Amino acid sequence: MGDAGLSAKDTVEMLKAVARAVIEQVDVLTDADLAIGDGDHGIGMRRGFEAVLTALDACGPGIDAGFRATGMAIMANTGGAAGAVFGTVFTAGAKALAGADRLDADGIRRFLAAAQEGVAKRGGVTEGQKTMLDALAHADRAATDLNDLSTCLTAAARGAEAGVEATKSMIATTGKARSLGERSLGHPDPGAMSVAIIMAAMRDFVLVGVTDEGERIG
Amino acid sequence: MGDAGLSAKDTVEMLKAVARAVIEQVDVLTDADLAIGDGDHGIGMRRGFEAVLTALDACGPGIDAGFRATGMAIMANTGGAAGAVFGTVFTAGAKALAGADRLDADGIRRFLAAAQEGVAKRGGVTEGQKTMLDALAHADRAATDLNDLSTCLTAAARGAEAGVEATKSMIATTGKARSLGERSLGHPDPGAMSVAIIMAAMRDFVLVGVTDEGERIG
Amino acid sequence: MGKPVKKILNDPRQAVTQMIDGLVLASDGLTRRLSGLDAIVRTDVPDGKVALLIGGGSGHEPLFHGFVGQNLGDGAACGQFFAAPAPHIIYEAAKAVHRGNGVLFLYGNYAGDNMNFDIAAEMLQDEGIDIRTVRVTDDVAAAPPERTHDRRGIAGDVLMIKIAGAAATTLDSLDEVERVARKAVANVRSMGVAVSAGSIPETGKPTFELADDEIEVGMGAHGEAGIARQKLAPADTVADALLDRILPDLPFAAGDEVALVLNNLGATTMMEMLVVNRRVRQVLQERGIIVHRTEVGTWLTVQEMAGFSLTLMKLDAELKQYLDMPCQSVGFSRMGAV
Amino acid sequence: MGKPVKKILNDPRQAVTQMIDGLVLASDGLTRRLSGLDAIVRTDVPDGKVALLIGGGSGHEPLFHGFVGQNLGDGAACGQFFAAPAPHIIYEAAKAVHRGNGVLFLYGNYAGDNMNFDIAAEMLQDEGIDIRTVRVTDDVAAAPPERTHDRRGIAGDVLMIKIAGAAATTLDSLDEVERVARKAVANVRSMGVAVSAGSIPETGKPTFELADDEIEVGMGAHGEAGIARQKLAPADTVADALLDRILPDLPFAAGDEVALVLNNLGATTMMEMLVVNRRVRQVLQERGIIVHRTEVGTWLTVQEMAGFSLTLMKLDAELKQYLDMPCQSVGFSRMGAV
Ligand SMILES: Nc1ncnc2c1ncn2[C@@H]1O[C@H](COP(=O)(O)OP(=O)(O)O)[C@@H](O)[C@H]1O
Ligand SMILES: Nc1ncnc2c1ncn2[C@@H]1O[C@H](COP(=O)(O)OP(=O)(O)O)[C@@H](O)[C@H]1O
Ligand SMILES: [Mg+2]
Ligand SMILES: [Mg+2]
Ligand SMILES: [Mg+2]
Ligand SMILES: [Mg+2]
Repeated sequence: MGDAGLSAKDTVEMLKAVARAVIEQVDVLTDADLAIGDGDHGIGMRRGFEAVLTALDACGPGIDAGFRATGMAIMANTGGAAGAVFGTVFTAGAKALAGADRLDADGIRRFLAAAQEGVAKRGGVTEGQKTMLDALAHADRAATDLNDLSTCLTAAARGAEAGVEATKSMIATTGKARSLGERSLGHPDPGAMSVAIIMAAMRDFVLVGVTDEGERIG
Repeated sequence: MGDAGLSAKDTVEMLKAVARAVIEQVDVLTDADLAIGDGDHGIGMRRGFEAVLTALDACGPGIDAGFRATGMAIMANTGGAAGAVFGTVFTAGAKALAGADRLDADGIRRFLAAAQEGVAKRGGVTEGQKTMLDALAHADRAATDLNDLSTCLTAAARGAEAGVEATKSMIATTGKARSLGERSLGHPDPGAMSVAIIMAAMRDFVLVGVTDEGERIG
Repeated sequence: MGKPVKKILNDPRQAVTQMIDGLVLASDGLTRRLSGLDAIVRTDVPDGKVALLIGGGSGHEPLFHGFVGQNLGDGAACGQFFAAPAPHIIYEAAKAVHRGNGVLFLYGNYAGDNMNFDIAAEMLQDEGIDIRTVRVTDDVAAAPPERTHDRRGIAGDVLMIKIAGAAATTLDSLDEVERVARKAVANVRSMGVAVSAGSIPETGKPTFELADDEIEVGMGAHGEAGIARQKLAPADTVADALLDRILPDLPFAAGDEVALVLNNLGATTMMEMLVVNRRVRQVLQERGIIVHRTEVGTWLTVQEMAGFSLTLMKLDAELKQYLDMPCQSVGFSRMGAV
Repeated sequence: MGKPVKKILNDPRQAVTQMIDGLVLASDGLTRRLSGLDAIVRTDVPDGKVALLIGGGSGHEPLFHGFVGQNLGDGAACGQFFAAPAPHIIYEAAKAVHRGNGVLFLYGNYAGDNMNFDIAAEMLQDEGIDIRTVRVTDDVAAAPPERTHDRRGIAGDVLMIKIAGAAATTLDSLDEVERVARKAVANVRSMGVAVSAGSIPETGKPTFELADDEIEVGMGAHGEAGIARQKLAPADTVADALLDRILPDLPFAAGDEVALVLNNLGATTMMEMLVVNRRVRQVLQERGIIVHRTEVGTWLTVQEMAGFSLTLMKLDAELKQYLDMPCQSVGFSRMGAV
């Protein structure tokens, strides 16, 4: 598959896999937020993505429908900074994917570009402020010019990881970590970690491979 | 000395010795009150008897004056149940000693009798309710018919101790320990312990012996 | 629990007197301190007013002295930590608020308070001042119904001071104010639950020990033993346990109108108290008991003790009238029914 | 600190919704819940009234939702634990209190709250509803004076809601209410000190660690880092440290009239706060600063966190007028100047 990209149905499956992956990491994300925030990032993301699982069962046809359902569920159920920014990631992504009937590498790049733009606008942030935007930006750059879906997502996931690493050497200038100043150095940004989890889950879903009928192939 | 009893001046010295002895035991009394009360008996008694030391410096002539000054200082500065009952012990004692020009065995018995009567009336208690009244009563009975001051006080102090022992096998039916019911068994009553400290201090003062000029004699 | 609790104080032995200064300053002119005494009185007690004197040991702030104000206490005699005030403090406070129409003493039923207030009352009566005494005995855990005179006063104080204070502003005879206070105390019942201990600054020692998974139902405001030490339980279970003792005690019956108080002993969160309130209301509704007024807050504390108490008072038209009046003090203020 | 804190709750994940039910019940008919939503609104918002919508994360009770009532907030959007409310909750709450005369959004300045309230504001403005936003930025420890827009909102919320609520009842245009709120926020300054941490029930974990002999000056209401972690100090020293940062910041000068708030973060005793108040007043008197009104209590909490914050607001005749008006809610009630 790969090149052909994912059908709407498989896109929904992929987004469910993403949700399950984030939910699994609740403690890791909470501990990261305890270190430089208020310790609720994990439980907030779990709230949001548990709602995503339900929402995806009821979402309409079209690639963008899955992304929109995901974004709205996050926006409505997560709360906090994460609810706004991760909700924006997927609703902005949905707009960028309007009309697409398969999700391919180009779609992923349009998703990442729209997500960055949306978050930057909503959060009033730019790269280097130690937020999830840094992971998005790294993922986007890593995915440039890779036209095979699995290759593109593999690069994007690796890029997101690099973005998390990069946040360790940044001083937070927004969010609850801002007041730590220097003391935020050395700690990764929890939201950036969530982005990495999301991109890795997309990659894993595509690498394992799934037919349009949802049967796993070798 | 002994038979002759104490002069007013020595009585004041004796009461100061009593005050110092109680103040020394602050932690013992507080821990006893922590076990079956609210843990403030020691600090309350210290407040009261620190004021007694000051008051005794300014008190007038006469045996009863020292007892009255002591009782008023306790009443005004201790607070809680102890302030009322130990204040009563000495003010009632003062009334009983009115006119006496020396403090002898008979005076000690009148003091103990008046103290019991006053506390019973003020506290609405009788023997056996696990209060300081039990120590007073035991002390009084032990002192009966002993006409030598030091012998009388030695017996009274031993009696007070026996009273403390007796309270261990009583179930409190008044004060903060009441709600413990059965669980107050085994614990001595803090107020009774204070009575024992007071009587022991009087005994020690007389046994060591002091001339009317306040010089220690062998 | 073991090591002394961190507190932001100066010399602990000065804490009570410094607290009183801070309290008077916080009242924005509503109260003043009797010079050299641990007593607080209203600056503006009207002539001829029946005076209400409250008081008790310190360490329970904002009660008792934080309840001196408009339509509340006219004065308060403050004791040291967990210790009833000495007679001369009560005596001076009573003289300072007396306006020729008698003084009602209202305080919790503890041996120490009873004896010290009685001594003061005798001194004042010797001077021909009319003194009446009403002791709050709302703690059902402290003694069986036939021995209410052995019961401790806990958060029922909040409603008692509210009602007696409003009555003392409204009625013009001490007899009448005493009558209203006696009716109120006869109709109020409470029980508390302890979750963790508070400590006295001067000793730094917790007043009792509770295991990390234990609570004690019915424990008194100074750590006096309760009726059952048990494992930590869900809020609904705890609420039911309190109601099971309180409701049959008066008893409270279908059709009764009540005032409901949830009092925080110190460190419990408002969230917990509101979750408990939700369950309490479910049960009261099932029983057909109507809640006329609810108060959820922090009034009778035991330093940083965690836990809370539940209080119900059965109301009639007269008690409702006084409960609904406005009041203002550092510790308790209400706009009043409008 | 290590082991999960004992709390009297049912399922921790149900705590927020059960708390909201309990809060509405505690308001004795003054408020209602928007069905199926974590939002509370007054039952009786008059037609044509300028609406005041407040809100924020839960876990800080009685703020924010406990401040919905008479002459206070008309409605509140409630988030989960320490998490800003989602946009649709804010949207629905705003629609429920809107009476054709616009809505003022008043909340603490946090990235999460800002983004979620902004999203809702955009949705409402698309529908032609006039929305204005005032963010509380009183925490001087959070950023230097030239970057007040980076400052957190802490206990200044109490005075802000009191004043904006009274103004929204009195004034008939959103412009005017917004003007008063902006004047108030421009004149309020706060700083807090943390003594021990609170914990989120769902995780049972304290939001930060402090040694048994340490305090942190300037720490935020969610455990955000402060300006100095130091050894436990006497109350007077701590009061001075807070004033040293707050007074020069506005600055507050001789002759200024101020409102003074001492807010308990949870487990601190009222006695400690009053001892601190005593010192604060000594210093203000030395500086010639006049205290018009004092509030000492527990409003912006961080669960069972110990510590408190000091807030000063410089007042003019208009702000005093609104501050002195009566108000009533579960979390904050005043009889008003009489
Ligand atoms: N202004 C902002 N713009 C973009 N992302 C932000 C912003 N503020 C915070 N974030 C992201 O949100 C994360 C925190 O999310 P979370 O803890 O759930 O919310 P909160 O900070 O409200 O508790 C941070 O790690 C950061 O990545
Ligand atoms: N009704 C009473 N009559 C006589 N003595 C009493 C009474 N109640 C308490 N006491 C005595 O007071 C002691 C407690 O004193 P203290 O702890 O200082 O006062 P409080 O109980 O008010 O804290 C008890 O140990 C008991 O001996
Ligand atoms: Mg967070
Ligand atoms: Mg005691
Ligand atoms: Mg005591
Ligand atoms: Mg948060």
